[in-house]
Amino acid sequence: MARNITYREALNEALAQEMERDETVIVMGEDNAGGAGAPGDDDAWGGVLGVTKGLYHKFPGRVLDTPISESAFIGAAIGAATAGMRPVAELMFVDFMGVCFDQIYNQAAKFRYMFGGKAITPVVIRTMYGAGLRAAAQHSQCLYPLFTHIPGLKVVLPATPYDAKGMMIQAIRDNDPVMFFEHKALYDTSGPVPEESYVVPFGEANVVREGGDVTIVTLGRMVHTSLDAAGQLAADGVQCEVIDLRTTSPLDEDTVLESVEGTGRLVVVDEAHPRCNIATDISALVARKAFGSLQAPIEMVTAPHTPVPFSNALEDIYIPDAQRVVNAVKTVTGWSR
Amino acid sequence: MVPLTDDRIVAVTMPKWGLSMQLGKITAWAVAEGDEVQAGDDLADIETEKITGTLEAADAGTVRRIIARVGEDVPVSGTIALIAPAEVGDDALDAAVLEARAVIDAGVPDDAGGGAELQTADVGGRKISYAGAGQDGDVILLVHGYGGDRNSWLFLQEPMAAKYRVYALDLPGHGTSAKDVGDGTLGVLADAVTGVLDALGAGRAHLVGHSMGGAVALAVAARDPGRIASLTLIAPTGFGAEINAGYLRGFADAQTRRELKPVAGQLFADESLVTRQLVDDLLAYKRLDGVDESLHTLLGTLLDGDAQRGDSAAALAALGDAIPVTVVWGRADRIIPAAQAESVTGAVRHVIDGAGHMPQMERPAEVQAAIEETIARAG
Amino acid sequence: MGDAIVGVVANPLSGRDIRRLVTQASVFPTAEKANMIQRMLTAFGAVGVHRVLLSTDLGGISAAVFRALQRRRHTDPRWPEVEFLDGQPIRQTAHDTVDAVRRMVTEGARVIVCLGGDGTARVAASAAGDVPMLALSTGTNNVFPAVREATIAGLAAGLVATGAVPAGDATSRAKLLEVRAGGRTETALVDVAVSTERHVGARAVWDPATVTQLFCAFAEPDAIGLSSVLGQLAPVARHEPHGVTARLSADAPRQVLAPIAPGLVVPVGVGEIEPMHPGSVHRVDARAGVIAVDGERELTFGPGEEPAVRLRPDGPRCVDVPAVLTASARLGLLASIHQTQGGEQ
Amino acid sequence: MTDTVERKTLTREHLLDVYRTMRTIREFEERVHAEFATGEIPGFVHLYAGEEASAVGVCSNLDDRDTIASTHRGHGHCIARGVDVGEMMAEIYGRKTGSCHGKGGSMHIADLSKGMLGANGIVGGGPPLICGTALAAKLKGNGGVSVAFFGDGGSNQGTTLESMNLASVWNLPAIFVAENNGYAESTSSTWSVASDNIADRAAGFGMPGVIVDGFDFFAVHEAASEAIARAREGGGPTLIEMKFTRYFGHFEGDQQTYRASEVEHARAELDCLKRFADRVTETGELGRPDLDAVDAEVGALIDRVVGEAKAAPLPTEADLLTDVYVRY
Repeated sequence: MARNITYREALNEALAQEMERDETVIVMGEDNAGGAGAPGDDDAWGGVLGVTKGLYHKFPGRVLDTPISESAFIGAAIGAATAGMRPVAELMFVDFMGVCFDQIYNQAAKFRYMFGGKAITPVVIRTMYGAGLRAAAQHSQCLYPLFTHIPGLKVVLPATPYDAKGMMIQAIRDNDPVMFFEHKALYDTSGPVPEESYVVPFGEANVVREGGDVTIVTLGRMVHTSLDAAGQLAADGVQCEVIDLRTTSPLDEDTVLESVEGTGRLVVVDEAHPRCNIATDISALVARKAFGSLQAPIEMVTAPHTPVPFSNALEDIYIPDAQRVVNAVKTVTGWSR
Repeated sequence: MVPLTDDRIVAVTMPKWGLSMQLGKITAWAVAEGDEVQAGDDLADIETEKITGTLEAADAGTVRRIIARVGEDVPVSGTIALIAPAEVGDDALDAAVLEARAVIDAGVPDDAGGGAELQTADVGGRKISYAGAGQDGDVILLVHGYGGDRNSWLFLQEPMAAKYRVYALDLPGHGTSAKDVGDGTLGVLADAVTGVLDALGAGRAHLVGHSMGGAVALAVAARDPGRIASLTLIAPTGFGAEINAGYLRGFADAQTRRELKPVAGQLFADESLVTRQLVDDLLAYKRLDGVDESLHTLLGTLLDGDAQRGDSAAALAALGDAIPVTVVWGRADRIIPAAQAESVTGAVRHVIDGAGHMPQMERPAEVQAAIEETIARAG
Repeated sequence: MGDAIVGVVANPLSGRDIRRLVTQASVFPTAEKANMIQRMLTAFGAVGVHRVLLSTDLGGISAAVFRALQRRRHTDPRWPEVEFLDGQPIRQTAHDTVDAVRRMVTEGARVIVCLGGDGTARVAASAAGDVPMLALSTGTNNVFPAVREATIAGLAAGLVATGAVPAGDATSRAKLLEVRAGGRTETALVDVAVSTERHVGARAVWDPATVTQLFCAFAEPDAIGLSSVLGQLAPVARHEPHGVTARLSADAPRQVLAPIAPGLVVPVGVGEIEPMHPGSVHRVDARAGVIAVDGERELTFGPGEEPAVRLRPDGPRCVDVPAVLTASARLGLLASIHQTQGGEQ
Repeated sequence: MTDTVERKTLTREHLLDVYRTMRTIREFEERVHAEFATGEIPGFVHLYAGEEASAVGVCSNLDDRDTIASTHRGHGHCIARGVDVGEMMAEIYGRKTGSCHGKGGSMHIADLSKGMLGANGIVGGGPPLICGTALAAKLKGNGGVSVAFFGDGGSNQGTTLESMNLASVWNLPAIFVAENNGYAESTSSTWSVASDNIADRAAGFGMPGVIVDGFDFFAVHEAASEAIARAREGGGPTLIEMKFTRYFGHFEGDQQTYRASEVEHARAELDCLKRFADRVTETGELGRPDLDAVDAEVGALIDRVVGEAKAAPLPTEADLLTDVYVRY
């Protein structure tokens, strides 16, 4: 039976088990070990939010602290990956992609293609995303649409501890560069996670709730928000099918299309900014490939087109909540020509 | 169990289907107060976190009180209805209802009766998981089939625990046991069964084996006939050439939910039993490290090309009639045709209507009856 | 355990003060200091030094030597055993130098090499006692420490430490200036200046207009720094027993162009000049201000404290590098006849 | 070189103003530290207490032609540049009356009218920006200078190194101030680890690099005034490395397991406010009563602004979508 552990513990367990299994797996990032030269355990933060806690001692020499030089150490991780290592580098906040994005989208993503299929770059870049912690505009963004846009990158967003462990192990074993997104608000959520190592393959969406009336496609933290909404809607007889994409690249189009062909109504819930995000991507897909099944226009529930505000009064209305999902579902169910 | 003032009142309780089940929810009542029911009649559809199924009446009688409401979370073994003869007075029934209501409202699972805790034995360097329920009576060991695990007995283990010490194990390569199956021969699997019996200190035991588990049970009996009191074989392998090799290979090779769902459907007479949760659980199992390799190794044990390998009939013949044997088959079995029951010579045969290759899940009460009858014959 | 022990103290902060900004003084990088130490270790090894005690710092010098040691250990063992003085907290102040030198003296160092400028040499000297010192320049105002290739300094220090060259004819005693003000006593190896600046601030003295009085243990015509003012007017050599002092004021009739800091040659007004005999006490005229020792502001004083300066003959014993190597040539210490098979060389 | 430049002599008014500013920063940060513990302050804050001499030592040489950019630890720089303390406290409480109307938060307080280009949540975000403002000042010929404050962590960021090089190449009136508090987050420096001596790098970029005792206002002020005077005359950029220890953790709630005793030592002996007070009273430039009056004045100010901040209105939904574009 799987015991209940937190999202953070699941990630830590995945890293520890993979490092045990394969010595080429190394972990690097700011304060991952917790202070170069610091004794480590009692001193070691193990990453700002403790995901890499304890690894410094278990695997000496394979958990590296870095100076605050993202281009340098993210680039180094990518370089090491081309030379037979399997690095897991931590970009503390995805908001810092600005100071290392070239290494990711112009180097890692393109090596294989540019070198005629001769290079493999098995690097994993873990990063924190998402609003809700009053961290203001430069520490609360989502930005996964930017990475989804890049051919050559895989983009992975686990919403539960079970997926977090399985997808981290898959990411480490994957021979392509993987952007691994962890929502800051999910670290302390817990759920059943088998002790043994296992993988969750990429490109397979997860139908977390079955329902015949409306399809809700979502990802990351918004999976939980959508399930809340679906629960409320079930009370007044509307059965929603909630689909967690789990990965935006590769994208499981079939599961989305099949569900919409069944319900005819689609709401997409995405915490990212509204323009060119996953909601617009999924809407275009369905409008193109399942147009005939649609019985109402597609509804999107996203953040507004503004930077993330600091004040709790504004941040709380910035983040899409269950009520807005319920309203969107009512719109699509109430729509008539 | 809820203390009953009048012992003619029978409390229908929320069953415990699976180790981790704490609460169950009634999705529909099949009966109303005042209905007459026979043993085996459907009482209610129940939904748990893991599985949905139908609760059957264990005893005949009149349904005098429906206590649990549809859609309400009821703790495991909480009383959900009362069956009693017409002459039992209302006040005794109402007292029982009040107490039952208290348990449901408290929401705390009242785990009277030994819950089956998970234990592990080290058998030849392999960790083998097994779980048991029931304090006294003969030891019954339930052995699942290819790709299954000890939870496939969840509809049987709890009810039988009232009379017997019932254990179910995870064979090597399955459940939470070690995933390495070595060369994958029946001997390796039989060692695990013997190992668990040793761990239980069971000098004498009844074996129940499903599909490949049946062949394993036979191998254990052949190896140590004195120790096996009876054999109940459910759709066992090795009693004929024909087998749905497409299902076996499909199960081993499936990578996604879309590929696995139609394959899993072939196990049941009624495909609707294949819920999303069941497919997700099978996928989660198949994605554990080492499982893919083990399932493909075991194909070699089960199949010779597209036909069955292994000759259980010979193994059975070698036992002579020292051990009482019963064979159970679902008439609608699409994996191994029920006709092969004929070649289980000397065994009492039960062919169950409306059941596919998983009668222990599709018709648990009838399979339970068959097992108990075999045990009775063993004396 | 051999007892030919050498102490080496390096100041990571030397060569970085405000004179980088107000003059053209160069920055003396950490890596260069670490290289100098490694060159010295080679020299020590060559002349048979057994053990070297090295100060530790947070600037990266000891770290660089530490890594070099690990690289060399298995390749070429001719370096002496190096011990890093560890354990005491590093406060990144002059205390670190004092603590390190004291440890070296107690652990039996026969010579203490100090890498830094006048300021570092001054602090090291105050803790060296009678142990011979070799000040090697990496600082800004380099009057006291010698500007010399580290390998040569290493050979000299090594030969003294092993006793190959007797300390007697290898070292010479330096003069010392002692200044008392407000209950504090400080020493200087080269000069003491009284400034009208109100605050210690960025420490270095680089604006001659603020200096009102100057005392010099010696004043060489070719020196850099404040002592150059008297070096051009009343030169006094290091080995002469007396010093020299003068009052300075912008409007004094006598002016002298003096290189008071690297890249800074300015006119300085000089009043009457008088010699300083060992032991004689010279009062400071100004009622308040700051007193700089060897060019670094250190003591502030106010009315009623009457600070005073005195010349002392008992300064640190300094290794005379040319003298040591001349002696080694005379004694053929570095020469040796190899008994090759088959006769002569 | 030196005598042509009249150095800013510190009059009595100057010293009093310096003390008032440093005391305001200290009280502001101590109060935020205390208030943060109550949980009323959203998000996380990074406090500047202990480093006052650096901000004030530098900014006391600046005027309205000049611009500074700060780090995520920017309250001290804001106050030293004259940003309204009341608006800053309101911003930290996420109120509509805050410097950024509650939208920016502690890490993004800014006031361009005061030449304060903002605190910055991205390490190394500031240096390229001040190269720009320095270029503008140079092109306008108004003698303005621009200052980038960054931490020892920031000194490793590519943008910082590129900016120092650019400032040299374009000979910009730019001052790079590295506030080296010894710990980038919790990366401690022990002797066996080569610490990046920041001042060394200046030589590589062809500019002077100076190390200054960050706890001593006069040392900072003297070095800064020389560097700023040099920049104003077209002498080009300078790197000043302040060496000192910060009191509070990297972020509020950081238990600082990595440097327990050091903070007590720093607070007791090296505190820049204590040393400043001792020094100016020793020389008689200011009297204790003057300083005590300022302390009382600042205490009252901080109490007032905290009260006002707590009472101030939160932004409303109408504010959510404004200030994104000038026109859209």
